[in-house]
Amino acid sequence: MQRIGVFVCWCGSNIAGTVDVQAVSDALGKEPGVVFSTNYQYMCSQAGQDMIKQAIKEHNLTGIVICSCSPRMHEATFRKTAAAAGINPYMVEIANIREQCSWIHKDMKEGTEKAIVLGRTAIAKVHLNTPLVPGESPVTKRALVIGGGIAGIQTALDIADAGFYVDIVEKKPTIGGKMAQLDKTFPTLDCAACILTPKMVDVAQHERIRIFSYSEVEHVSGFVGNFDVTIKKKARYVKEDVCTGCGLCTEKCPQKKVPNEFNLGMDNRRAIYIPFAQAVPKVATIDADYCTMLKTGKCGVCSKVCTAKAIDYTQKDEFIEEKYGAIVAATGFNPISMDKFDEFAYSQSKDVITSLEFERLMNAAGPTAGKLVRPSDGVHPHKIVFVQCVGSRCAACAEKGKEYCSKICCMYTAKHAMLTRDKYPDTDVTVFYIDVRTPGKQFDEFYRRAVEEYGVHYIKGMVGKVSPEGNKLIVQGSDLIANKQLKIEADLVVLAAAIEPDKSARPLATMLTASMDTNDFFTEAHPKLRPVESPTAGIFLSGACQGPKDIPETVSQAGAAAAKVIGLLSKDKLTGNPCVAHSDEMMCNGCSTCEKVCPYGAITYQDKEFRGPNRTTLIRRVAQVNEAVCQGCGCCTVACPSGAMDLKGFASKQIMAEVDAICK
Amino acid sequence: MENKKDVCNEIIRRSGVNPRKCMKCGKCSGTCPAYDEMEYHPHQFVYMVETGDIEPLLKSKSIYRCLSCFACIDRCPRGVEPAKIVEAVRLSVIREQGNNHLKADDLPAMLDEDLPQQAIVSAFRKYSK
Amino acid sequence: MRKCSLSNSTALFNKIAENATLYIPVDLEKGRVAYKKYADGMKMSDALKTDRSAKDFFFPQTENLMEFKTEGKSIEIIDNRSEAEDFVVFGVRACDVKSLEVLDKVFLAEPVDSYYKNRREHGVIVSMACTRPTETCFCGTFGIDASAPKGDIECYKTDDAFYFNAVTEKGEALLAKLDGVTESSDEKAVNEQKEQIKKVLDKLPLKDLKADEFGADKTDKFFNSPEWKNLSEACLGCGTCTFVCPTCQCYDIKDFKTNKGVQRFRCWDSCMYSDFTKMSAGQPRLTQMERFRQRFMHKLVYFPTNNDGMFSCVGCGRCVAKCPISMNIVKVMKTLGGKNND
Amino acid sequence: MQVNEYKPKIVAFCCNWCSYAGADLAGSNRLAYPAEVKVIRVPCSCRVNPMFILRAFQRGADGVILCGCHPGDCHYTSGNYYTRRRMALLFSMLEYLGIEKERTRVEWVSAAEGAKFAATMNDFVATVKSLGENKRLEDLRCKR
Amino acid sequence: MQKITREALIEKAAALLSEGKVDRVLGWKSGEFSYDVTPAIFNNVEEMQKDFVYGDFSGANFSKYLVKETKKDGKVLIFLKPCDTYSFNQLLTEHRFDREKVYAVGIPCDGMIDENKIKQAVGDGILSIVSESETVKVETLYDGVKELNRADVFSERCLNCKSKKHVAYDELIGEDGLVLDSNRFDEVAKLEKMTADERFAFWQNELSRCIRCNACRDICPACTCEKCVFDNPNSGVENKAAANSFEEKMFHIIRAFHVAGRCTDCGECSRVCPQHIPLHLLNRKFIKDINTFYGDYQAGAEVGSRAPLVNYTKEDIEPSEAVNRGDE
Repeated sequence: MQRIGVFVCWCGSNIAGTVDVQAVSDALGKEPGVVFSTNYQYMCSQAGQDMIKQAIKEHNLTGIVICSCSPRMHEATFRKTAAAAGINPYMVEIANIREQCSWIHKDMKEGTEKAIVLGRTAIAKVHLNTPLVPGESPVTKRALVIGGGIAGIQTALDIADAGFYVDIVEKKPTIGGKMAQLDKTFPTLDCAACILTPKMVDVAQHERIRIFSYSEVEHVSGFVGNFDVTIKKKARYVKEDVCTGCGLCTEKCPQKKVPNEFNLGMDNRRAIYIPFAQAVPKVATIDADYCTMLKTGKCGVCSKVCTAKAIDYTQKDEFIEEKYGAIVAATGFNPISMDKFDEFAYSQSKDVITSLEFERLMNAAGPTAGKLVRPSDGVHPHKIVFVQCVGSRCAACAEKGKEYCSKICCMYTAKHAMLTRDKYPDTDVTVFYIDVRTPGKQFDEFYRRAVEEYGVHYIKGMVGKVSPEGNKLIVQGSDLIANKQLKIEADLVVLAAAIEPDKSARPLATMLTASMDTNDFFTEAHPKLRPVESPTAGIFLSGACQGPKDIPETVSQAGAAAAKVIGLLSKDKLTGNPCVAHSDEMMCNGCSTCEKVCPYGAITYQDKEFRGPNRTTLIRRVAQVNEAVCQGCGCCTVACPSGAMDLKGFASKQIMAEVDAICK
Repeated sequence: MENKKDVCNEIIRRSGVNPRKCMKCGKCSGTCPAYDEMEYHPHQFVYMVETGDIEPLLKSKSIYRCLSCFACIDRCPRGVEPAKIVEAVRLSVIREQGNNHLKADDLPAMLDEDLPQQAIVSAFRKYSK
Repeated sequence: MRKCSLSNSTALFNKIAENATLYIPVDLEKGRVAYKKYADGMKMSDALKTDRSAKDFFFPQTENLMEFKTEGKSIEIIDNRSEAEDFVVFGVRACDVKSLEVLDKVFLAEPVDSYYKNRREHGVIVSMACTRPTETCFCGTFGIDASAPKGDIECYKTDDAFYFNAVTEKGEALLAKLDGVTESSDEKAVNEQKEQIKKVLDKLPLKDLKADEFGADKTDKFFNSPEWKNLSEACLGCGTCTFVCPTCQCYDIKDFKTNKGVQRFRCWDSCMYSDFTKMSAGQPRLTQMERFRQRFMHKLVYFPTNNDGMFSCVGCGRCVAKCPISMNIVKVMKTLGGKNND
Repeated sequence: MQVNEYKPKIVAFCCNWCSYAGADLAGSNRLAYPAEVKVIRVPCSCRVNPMFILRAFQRGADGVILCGCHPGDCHYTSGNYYTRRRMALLFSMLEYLGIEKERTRVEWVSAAEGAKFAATMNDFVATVKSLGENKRLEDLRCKR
Repeated sequence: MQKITREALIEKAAALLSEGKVDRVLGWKSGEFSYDVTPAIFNNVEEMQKDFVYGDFSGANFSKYLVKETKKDGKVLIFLKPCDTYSFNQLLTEHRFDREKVYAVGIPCDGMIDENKIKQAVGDGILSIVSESETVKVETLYDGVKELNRADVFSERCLNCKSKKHVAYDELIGEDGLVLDSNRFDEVAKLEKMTADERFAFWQNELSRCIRCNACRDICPACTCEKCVFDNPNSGVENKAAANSFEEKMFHIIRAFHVAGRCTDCGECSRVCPQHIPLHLLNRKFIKDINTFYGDYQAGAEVGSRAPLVNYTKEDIEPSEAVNRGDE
């Protein structure tokens, strides 16, 4: 039996104005288990708190009920008070007789009666309270960033600069991501490589950053502060630490017909390659799908020409196990496939290209060395049509397009149009748009410049059909303002393809038990207030894997994610919320129902040995809650049919006692 | 006019199309092969039904210019299905005139040997609901 | 012997109901039969057995024992026993009549269960012979004569009349009150019916089931039989057999917290339940096999051991008909009872 | 005099993050609602077990209302979605058993919706009042 | 449909036992009468030849026994009727038994007979029941042989059979059937159309008969908790007998809720209820609602599927709409 002390606060006249506090403390003093009951002007004041502390000592109180303002206001205060007097802080319950009583009721009798009921309810709960101790877990002071694009790079740099170790896992042979493929960036038109490559070099040279390029995350277990991760370092058949990146092998390799993915297949590379000149790490990689030596055992040219003796045809995938305190997902995006958009003739004509392909065509390091020509015949195009929202805002057909707005297309299309007009004033540029969306610093000004200074034709309407005719492309679309259907003879058509999360994100999310939305974007813990955290503790989100983003947004989110990681890693120990779920193993039947509703992946199952009747042993599958991961929502407690799952601090019995007390 | 609203609702009900889904991109009109024959165009059909300004459409010949090729349905990014609206509008007019219900039995006599299958089906869609 | 023509039965029932609450078996929807409080004109069922036995009248499934009223920190104990009202249960079959004898052994032995005794004293049993016993009946196994059940009043229903014979003082008193609606009669029709019933009993499929192997002091013989394992294998551990049984008398005492205090009540319990007789060290019988064995050993061995050889099964066959998996005392007896039952 | 005015007992389960804060806000703004409403704070609406709701009726509650964050705004991302399914099914079942459907309600109240909280409670109490005492899910023992 | 005989099953079991593929057989054992068939373990063919039966009263769903059986050594042979296979899958989904220790043979089923319907039709003293293709011959003590229409004495769940298709087995005897369009929700719909008062009266009458024997729970393949909340003194709802109509309702509502989305509608609860309470109408209400609100879902149709109550969509129906939809 608890020894309960009741403390009724007047809150000046806030409570005492409509609640007879003396009557409340008298009535509650008569409740079973209550050994001390009093009231005071301001319980939260130093004097009030001292009164509580003294009563705890004098009356050997084991439980405290404070009838005062909302627990959202002063629960923490009174818990500290209790702790200072030597009793467990979770033995305190608050009866909210201000916000939910005195402030809403005008009648003294009514207010007093209700306050007594609320007090009795809190007493009923305290009777069943048990001391709770928050769990502690150590923090591994190392972060893992998955994805080496601008998002991952920025996050890694920020974390490392704060003094923590960071590993970047990048599935491609080099870091850099999509930004490395871009030509110029809006709205300032500075060259993407000029601002990205120095950061790549910073990463490479940073003493606290390790890059696992050509690598993938294979397995993740553990929880916030204590993740165990297995990284698969794919065999690149080149010794990374020996290769000097001289590039001789990539010139001598006889296999010349490998589509160059960096240029989106618009030109070819060798079977051994370095994706681009500024690659980090600048190390060659052998493409096992094309290498004659690896496929037939006959060739070995690269090995012969390599003076550093870096080639190793026997290399195997390597598995690295490492512990991390925090994991950042920065898996980025890809343009969606245009294969299903027959109406735009993408697969029929080489001269219908995506914006990313256009980006490579304009890039000085691209397949045409920056010269804008038609991919089909290398002729300079005089008429270019840009089509916006291809696959974006497309709700009709899920396998074709995406329901969301891809956000970046309006701006890069304006950029492409402007750059084209700037470099080739003889080329006529038309943009079909549904809406032009330019919320961003200097964004609308940028778009207007494209129209006003560069003479880009913007037509409100959508292209219905593109049909190749001879060496021209007939673009049929509507002009909604003129209420006309247009047929434009174009030399080149550029499609602003929607973007989607990288395909690797879904399996990764499963490994991380991080939730995703239906579009495979990672969900954030709170859309407004916790935008860079996953609901799963210790998992953070950076860049377009959380939703479409442009570079400035990505960089700022990357910094924010880094700040969150730094905040986590700077702690030596994590103190959990003790009000977490726990499973009574004697009753659990291992049905996995609770696991399915847990938004945090805090529940796992284990085969455990139990003592059966008559000296037998039984092995049963039972649920276990990881207290460091559980956030205490209690969803599992209701999902569990056997009642094995309960929530500390909000136990079923406690809530039922509250119900009983209210209905008395 | 009260009646106008009823007609619109009836068209919406009959076609099963929700014109509010339209984001006014104009892809339907950009796609339509009969565009130039029309006074009002597919995106306008949808808009007119949405706003209830249906009278001019009912009177317009445009609705008979639609080939029921369904290109607009196929291409519409929002799944609005303008051709179904056109069809429902046509039906409203036809029903008003009392020319409803083409009987299947009457058909063979009217059929041309060379009439493509698709056109028969389309005609059914157009005239015999 | 008194007689009342069936055409006069409403008058008879009304007469009984004048002085006491009368319960008669009534046909309900979907072939169900239950005792109902008699109201004018109600028709008595001809069914052999009620779904639940007459035990309910004397030992109901839940029964309030006492109350505690709490006010602040004080507690008041309230004894809410009161004198039961007189009642008559009409048409109790031989097996159920016998079951009351079994219950008496338990509840009327020291210490006397005053709640049970109170009801027993105020209840009059009008028993009725079974003209159409069914295939699940085996009361004969326990020496019960379905043709002559001995309630407070024995009653025989023929095609045209009820015949009554008072057996106990209570019965005589009741029968005397019915003089206005009954007439004197000889025993010819009754004797004929008894003969008839005996012939039917001889044709019952379970007529040869013998209980001789069982009885007092046979614990050692059966307790460790390997057959228990197979017999209990399919048992679900539900309480159907227990709750339809007219002789099962186990109960649990529980407290229910009301808004003003505590109500202490008892309710039937089942030895088949895993939470039966929970003690500080847990349940004494941990496996379903042990619990299963307990039930049948109690009926066939332990009870006779403590009660001069009286079995606590009356062969009513309710458990035979109701068990979800069709495991029952007949199968147990045949399996364990060896040679006599093959 | 309103001596005999019927005062229903109403139990309101409120999630800690939205609805309880909404109730607090109603208080801060002095938006009155009947004193018959008593709030039980739970971490999330998904903590509310159907057993708690039945328990309340057993103990003499005349109405039970559950308040949680708006769908999509759950502090725990998805708790209220589960609540929505559970309660849709439970309430439908209670209705099926002939229990007045107006005695149970789920309402989404955000931390900013103090006014909605008060209005909801006013409406709910009025509705329950018009139904009268809960007879169909009561346990008479509790009233002794 | 192919009629499965006792001999065919014994033959199958004999083969599997002799090949060493299974160590024992979970089957139906004959009883005193034609209808009192008991689930039993057979360790060899001789035992089967002696007591094994298969027929109109082999209705018991054995899936739940696997929880216990697979804790033992060796492999058990189980015969599964189509409806049993759903429970089988559902139990697997919930990790309740070890699939490796089971050899499941699917057997077709054309419906099982409800002995209560026979008893109602012929009265007391059933001596034997012999089933022929369309009829059932019942020999009675008092009225000689009576002939009944087989279809008239089918159990409720068989009349409303949802599927003749096996969704799980290692081996199938005979041909597989199809998932059927049953009218199993008609009764529920009928109740929904009643007024609240009528529904209340209906359930009050039905549930008031409950004797809390727990047979419905204990036979239920979805009720495999180590300890049921109603048996657990710490759960706050534990009770051994319903003291009043509230507790009767409480038990049945919570039980139905706990199996909602997991109940395969095997109908065992109603079959075993000694008080003949139509418990399936509670479970089916949940199934019907789930189908209407969240799209068709058949528990046990596939292993590992996510039950509707542990799932959601952002567009789910609001509880307020849900109760109003029930009126329609």
